[in-house]
Amino acid sequence: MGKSFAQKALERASGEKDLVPGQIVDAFPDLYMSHTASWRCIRTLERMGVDELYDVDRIAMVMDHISPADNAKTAGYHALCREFADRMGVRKFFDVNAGIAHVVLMERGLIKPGELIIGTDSHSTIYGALGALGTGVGFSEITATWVTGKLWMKVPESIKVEVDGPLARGTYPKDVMLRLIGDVGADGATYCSVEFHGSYVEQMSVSERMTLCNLAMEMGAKNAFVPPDDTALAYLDEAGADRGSYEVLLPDPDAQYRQVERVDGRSLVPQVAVPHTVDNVVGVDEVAGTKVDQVFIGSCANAKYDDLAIAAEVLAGNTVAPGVRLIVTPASSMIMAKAASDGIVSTLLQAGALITNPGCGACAGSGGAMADGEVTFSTANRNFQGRMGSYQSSIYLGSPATAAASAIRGVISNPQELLA
Amino acid sequence: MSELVNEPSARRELAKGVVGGTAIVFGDDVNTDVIIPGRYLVSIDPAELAEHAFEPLGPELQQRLRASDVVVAGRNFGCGSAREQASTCLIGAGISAVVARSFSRVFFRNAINTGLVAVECPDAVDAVEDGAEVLVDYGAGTVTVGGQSFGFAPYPPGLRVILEAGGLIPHLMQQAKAGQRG
Amino acid sequence: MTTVEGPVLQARGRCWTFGDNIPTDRLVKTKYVVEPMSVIVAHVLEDLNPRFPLEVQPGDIVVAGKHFGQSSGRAIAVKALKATGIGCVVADTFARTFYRNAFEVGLPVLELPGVSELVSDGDVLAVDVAAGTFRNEATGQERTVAPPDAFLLEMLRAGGLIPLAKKRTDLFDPAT
Amino acid sequence: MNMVEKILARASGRQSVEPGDVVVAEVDLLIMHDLSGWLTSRVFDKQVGGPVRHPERVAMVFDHHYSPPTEDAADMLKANREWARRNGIQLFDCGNGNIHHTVVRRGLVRPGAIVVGSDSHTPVHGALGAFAAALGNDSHAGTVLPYGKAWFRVPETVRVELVGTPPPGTTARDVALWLVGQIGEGGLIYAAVEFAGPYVKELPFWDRWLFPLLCVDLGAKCSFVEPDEVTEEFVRSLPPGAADRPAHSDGGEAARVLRFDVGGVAPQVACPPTVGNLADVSALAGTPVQYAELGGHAGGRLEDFRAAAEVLQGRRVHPDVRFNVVPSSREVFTEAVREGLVLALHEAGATWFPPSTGSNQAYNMGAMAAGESMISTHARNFPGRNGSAEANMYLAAARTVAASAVTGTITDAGELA
Repeated sequence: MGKSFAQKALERASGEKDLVPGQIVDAFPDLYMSHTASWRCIRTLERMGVDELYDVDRIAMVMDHISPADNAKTAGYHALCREFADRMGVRKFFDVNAGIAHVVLMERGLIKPGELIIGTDSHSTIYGALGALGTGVGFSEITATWVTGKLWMKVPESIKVEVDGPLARGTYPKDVMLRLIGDVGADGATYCSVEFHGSYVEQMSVSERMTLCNLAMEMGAKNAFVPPDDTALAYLDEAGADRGSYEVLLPDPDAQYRQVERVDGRSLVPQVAVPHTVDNVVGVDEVAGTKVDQVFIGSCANAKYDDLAIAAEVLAGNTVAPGVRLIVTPASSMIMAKAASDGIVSTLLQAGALITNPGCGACAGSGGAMADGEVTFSTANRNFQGRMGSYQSSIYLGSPATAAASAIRGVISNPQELLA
Repeated sequence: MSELVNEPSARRELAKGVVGGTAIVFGDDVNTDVIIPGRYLVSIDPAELAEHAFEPLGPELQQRLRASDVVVAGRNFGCGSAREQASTCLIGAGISAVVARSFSRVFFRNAINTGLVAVECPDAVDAVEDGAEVLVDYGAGTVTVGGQSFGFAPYPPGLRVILEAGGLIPHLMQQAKAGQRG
Repeated sequence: MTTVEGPVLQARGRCWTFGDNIPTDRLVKTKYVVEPMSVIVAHVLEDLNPRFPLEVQPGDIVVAGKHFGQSSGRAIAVKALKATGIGCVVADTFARTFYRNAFEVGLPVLELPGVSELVSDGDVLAVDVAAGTFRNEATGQERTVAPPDAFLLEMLRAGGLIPLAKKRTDLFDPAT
Repeated sequence: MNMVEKILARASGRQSVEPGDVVVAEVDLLIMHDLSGWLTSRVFDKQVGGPVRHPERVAMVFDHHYSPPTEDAADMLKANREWARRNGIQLFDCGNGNIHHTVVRRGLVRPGAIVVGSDSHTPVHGALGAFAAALGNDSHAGTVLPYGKAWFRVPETVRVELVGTPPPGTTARDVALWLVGQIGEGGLIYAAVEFAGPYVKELPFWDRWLFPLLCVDLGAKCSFVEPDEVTEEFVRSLPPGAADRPAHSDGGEAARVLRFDVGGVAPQVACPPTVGNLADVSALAGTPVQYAELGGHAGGRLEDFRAAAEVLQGRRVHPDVRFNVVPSSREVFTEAVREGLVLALHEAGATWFPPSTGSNQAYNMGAMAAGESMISTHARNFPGRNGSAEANMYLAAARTVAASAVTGTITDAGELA
């Protein structure tokens, strides 16, 4: 019987053969990512009284969640992380200026096909866009892995998602994923490895695949996966990952899937996740006209270069509606540089956007807090109650194009009307 | 050490293999932003976190939570972020077990790793009403509700050791000590 | 029963001394600015003397060096000092916005160059702002300076600018 | 009469005024930021009430927050927005820029006008030949909002004449910092400080700006540079606004004249704990810094970004330093993109932040842990303003800030290898 990607990746990481779904193994991850929560790992390590680490080169720390520090306490946590990285020789340390951990590690060639990557962030599923098995864990587990190099993993069942295209103008991978999450539900893929296949996925850029894999988390996935192809290898080349340093793992053609889901991109309209759950998804026209106070274009789901370019395309020649705040937070420093050099920053500024420093920004509580009764339209991946300020505020999720159109009109709007 | 071994009273009961008491019942898809809002993640102290557990749902519910021993929930409990404080705050609030139809996977991992009993038992969830007495016999693999007993798949031995040690870090430290002695 | 309109312009009480160039940021730290006065007053000047907010008594007198109350023009700093119930502030010199705010919120203050050399913490002082007189009862030293402008004294007696402006429509709103 | 006296006489309907007179004058512009606006609106609503007499003469600029980090901050901004809308007041929401730079760039400040605000640096508008003073919330709530008026005591004028040409590498900010050290904090309490002399006359507008800005640290009530061709040309570059009513001194009114030769001034650093604690940059060379920032009332100008870009050319920010760049206004940000400065500084390792007051008091950014140090173009360095009271803030010119960002220690740009 053929093997899924996850079976192969966990066999590689555990050194065991012929794993079957449900089996629990000790796996040795290739990289342990911890974001601003690293301070908790460091404190835990201190209390354990351990100072010998398994392999310091597998530690990656990125100060992305509260960047820059918002008070003396968080400044102290950042300082603790810097001091630790310096003392222990953590070379993959990225400070508050770098951007969102996932994006930073990928664009710098630190995530490679076939690898097992764990992170203190649930959206670590994103690493599947380069054919790695990425999954989120708690900070105790990261600390334990620093020390022992291993952690227990259950071999997941796999789900195959086929996306057919092309997508209609004004719809994007974000719309594909929101539709899919709406269809299968927030727990539709719990503990599963979600593999994306199909004609349209093959045409997607790595950035678009990142949006797919990132949002797979919102249907409960353990990890996500897009088969690495020439597109992925070219991305890795540019990111500086040596081709000899990794092995592409592909599922066997006769791999077993628990289920197969299909999204027909051709018939898709822009989708919106309505408060307060990500699987509460409707076509944009059903909520068009809802007043928004704030629009946030940011997060690891949709603040990559092409996301900013899409927003700029919609915003060009338009201005943000009076009374609406448009916050744009580029996902990384490299994305900011590209956007500054090719006119995207200018276009956004002229439209009235507030461009912040790269990082998680408002998605993780650095700014963008709302007062009672306010509404944000966001390109992020969560719309849970109270995530951005008041428990009595609302978050709608959609693509950068829908976000930009809604900023221009001051109400949730179908971007297809502006792109026509 | 006090921050690592979460809530000693819950552990004492664990040793006997049975935990439980009054249940508080939730629906499906309870997410981590509701369990412990992101703004409080600057703490890892169970007691401090417990003050803010379920804050978005209001003070009345929070009071009931603190007076309860078992969280009973529908599908996909703990969906959302990987924040370990989602289970730590429940321990701080005096919760000794969570019985749900299903868990999000990161929450499930975090529960084991912080020493919180988390069992999937849909039949028991069907039978529970708010405020009922729920006992989880963790060794026997049963949940008892009002005289009725429901089975659940016992933890794999590897995970059970972690849980019984009070979580992953205490488990590692026990191992290290044993190693030193040996 | 008598009604006192505005603050008493004479004060007699124990003195608390502070140095030169104290900014309003340190009277009321930024993080407390938006808090209710009951919270602010529990932290006033705590950075410079943690005992002050805990032990200050109504009628006590604050004595400072040069340029007291510099930096931000926030009146909240003066309101916080007033809320402690102190009788008045005497300083070698005041920052201008602090001085102005003091009269506007009704806290008596007296500018007396050299005063910081005349006092030690805990000395009992008697100050009459309207007369411009100062006496350190512990040392017997006395000083007299020109009192504040008549307009400022009128403001103090009215209880501050807002009550004064309501009364003196001839000044601020002659049209009505 | 001098410029200030003429403006106060006109606005209070008098033929003439003299130092010491108390006058009630018509106010042309009241400016408030998110914090002072909130405090003032509460006093107004609770203790005064009623309509705002001239809402078109009131502007609120959200600059301490560029994006609220907490629900409490969001509540404050929402209350401010609603209060501004209810009273018909002009609002410049988050991201437009620093309060003083924004109202100037939008053409709201005119020569000869009376400008008041709670921000202590409000006197900076004397750079345009306005009479500008910082008043407390109660003045605004009690008289400016309900009646359009405020009381003023006419200040004595002290004329500060600057002569000489500083050495290359010494910028206007260095001279301004140095002057605070020379005159001393609180050295000119209550004065109207006129900046004059050949050095000042030769400065372009945005460099002149730095002098009235510092007068608050001298204890002055207001400060000004007599309007001249430089002022006129600058005002012509602004969007049209209310009429200009420039006033000029008749000459010889100053109670005192202070004369300084700036010919030997080296680049300066103001050290903790106060703005008047000055030293030559060379005396501090080697002091480690973890943060560097271009921003604040005194920074975030195009001139600062150009100076930094020049220093950073062919160099990179030290890995241990976070170098934050905060434009003073949306206009400056847009122009910086156009000039390629955004890309140049970003690629050298700086991080751009939204137009605002940046790390001023650490509302959105700039919080430091105990023992950390920042060097910046900001206007203030009191302990506890930016996170821990055990953190250190050094103030300097953009060149010094950029050079220090490169080496990770306080560095004179002229000494960079």
